Amino acid sequence: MHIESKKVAPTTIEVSVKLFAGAAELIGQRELTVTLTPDATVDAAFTALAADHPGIAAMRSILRFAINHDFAEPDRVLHDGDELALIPPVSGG
Amino acid sequence: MHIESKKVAPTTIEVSVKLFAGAAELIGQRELTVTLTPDATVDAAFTALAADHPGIAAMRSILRFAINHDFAEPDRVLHDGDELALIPPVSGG
Amino acid sequence: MARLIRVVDSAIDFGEALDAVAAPENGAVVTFRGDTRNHSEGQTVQKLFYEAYEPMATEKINEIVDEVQERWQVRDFAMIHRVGEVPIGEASIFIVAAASHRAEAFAACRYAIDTLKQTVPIWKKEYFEGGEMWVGETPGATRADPH
Amino acid sequence: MARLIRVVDSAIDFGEALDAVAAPENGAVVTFRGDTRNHSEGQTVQKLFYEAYEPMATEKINEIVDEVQERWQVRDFAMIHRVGEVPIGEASIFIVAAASHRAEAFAACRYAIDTLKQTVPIWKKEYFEGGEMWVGETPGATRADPH
Repeated sequence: MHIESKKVAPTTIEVSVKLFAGAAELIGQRELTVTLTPDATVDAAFTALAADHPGIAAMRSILRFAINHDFAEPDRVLHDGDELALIPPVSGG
Repeated sequence: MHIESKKVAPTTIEVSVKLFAGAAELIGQRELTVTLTPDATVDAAFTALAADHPGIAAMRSILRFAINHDFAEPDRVLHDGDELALIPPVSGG
Repeated sequence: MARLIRVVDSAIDFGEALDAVAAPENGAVVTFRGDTRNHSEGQTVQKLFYEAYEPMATEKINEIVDEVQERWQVRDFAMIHRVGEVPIGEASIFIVAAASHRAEAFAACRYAIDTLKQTVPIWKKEYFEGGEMWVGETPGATRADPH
Repeated sequence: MARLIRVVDSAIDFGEALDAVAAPENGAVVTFRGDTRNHSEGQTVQKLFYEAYEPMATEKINEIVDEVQERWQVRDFAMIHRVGEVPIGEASIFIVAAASHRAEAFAACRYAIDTLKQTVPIWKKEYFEGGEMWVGETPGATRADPH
């Protein structure tokens, strides 16, 4: 699917963003979609999200990220259809 | 009671001996009484026991002792009416 | 080699977890149960609420169990995490490690709960008198570990 | 501050021990269960038989719990040891340590079982194919810890 996307040279990709705990409460949604330029990083996705929902910017320092259920560094490149999760400090147990 | 015993200058004391696990099987009893001279030690009691039941002598190196439910060194002096227990290596749990 | 992993939204079935690890090879069974307690950091807690990111939470728990069974000789393992509201005195998590020997079972159980608290996307909200908070999210606040 | 200590001659009542430690102050409950397993030192075990020196055994267990509660903040504690015959897969011992936090509960539970195996006058006999032996009594034999 990624290969196919590259072939048609898309001008944007869509990434699904999952929100939890305080981040979900802050934004008022648990899931939304962001449209990004191809090869956008996790960081770029967060910046796009914060442009629409400025309140989330203050949480940046405590957030981790996951792409398709695996933790991912902020410089990881996203692909069309990826599921990006914002992971506030976990506190299970 | 000990003071009274001293007053009448008894020539012997009686100590109850409790036996467990392999020691009980070896001697074929779980409880018996040994008659000792006053101020006999735990060691002396064991020697007296081994005189009647020679098989127990081989266990000496692995035995601990308790007097009235507290662990006691072999040089502890016994008193009339004491309960002396031979404690093979414990293996509870 | 049994493994039971569940994220449930009602009371944890301890018997299910214990039955899952039963095997005549096991001599040592260590369990950890985390309950909602009525106090935290000097405040009176009224209840807890847990939220999980599924299926990532289950996937991360499976990774922990993979690691546990690689590091220690733990034959059977179960972990059940409850989400949603968990009243005082009820369990939010139950972990069972069963092995031949107790050293392995203790180490595995302890490692599993410690690691879960670092890597598994589950969140806890405390409801206390006069407020509520997602544990660990308050900027600058350092919360003690709840269990 | 509840404390339940029992030496019993039939199946251990786990619920009794768990109920005894229940308190809304406790966030962490760690248990250790020692079961009869079907192997020991490469031999096939058929059953175990336990014998206790009562009341010294109960007194020594109480001393362990005194020490546990002095060293760690463990609010509630239970220990039940079964004596007599214990078939494969059944429990000979069940220990429950309940505290506010898990570090204390784990440490207390581990210390209790380790110390019991050193100081409490209880003995275990293994019945295996072709023989039987009191664990630890065979001169020169070094037996591995059964759990």
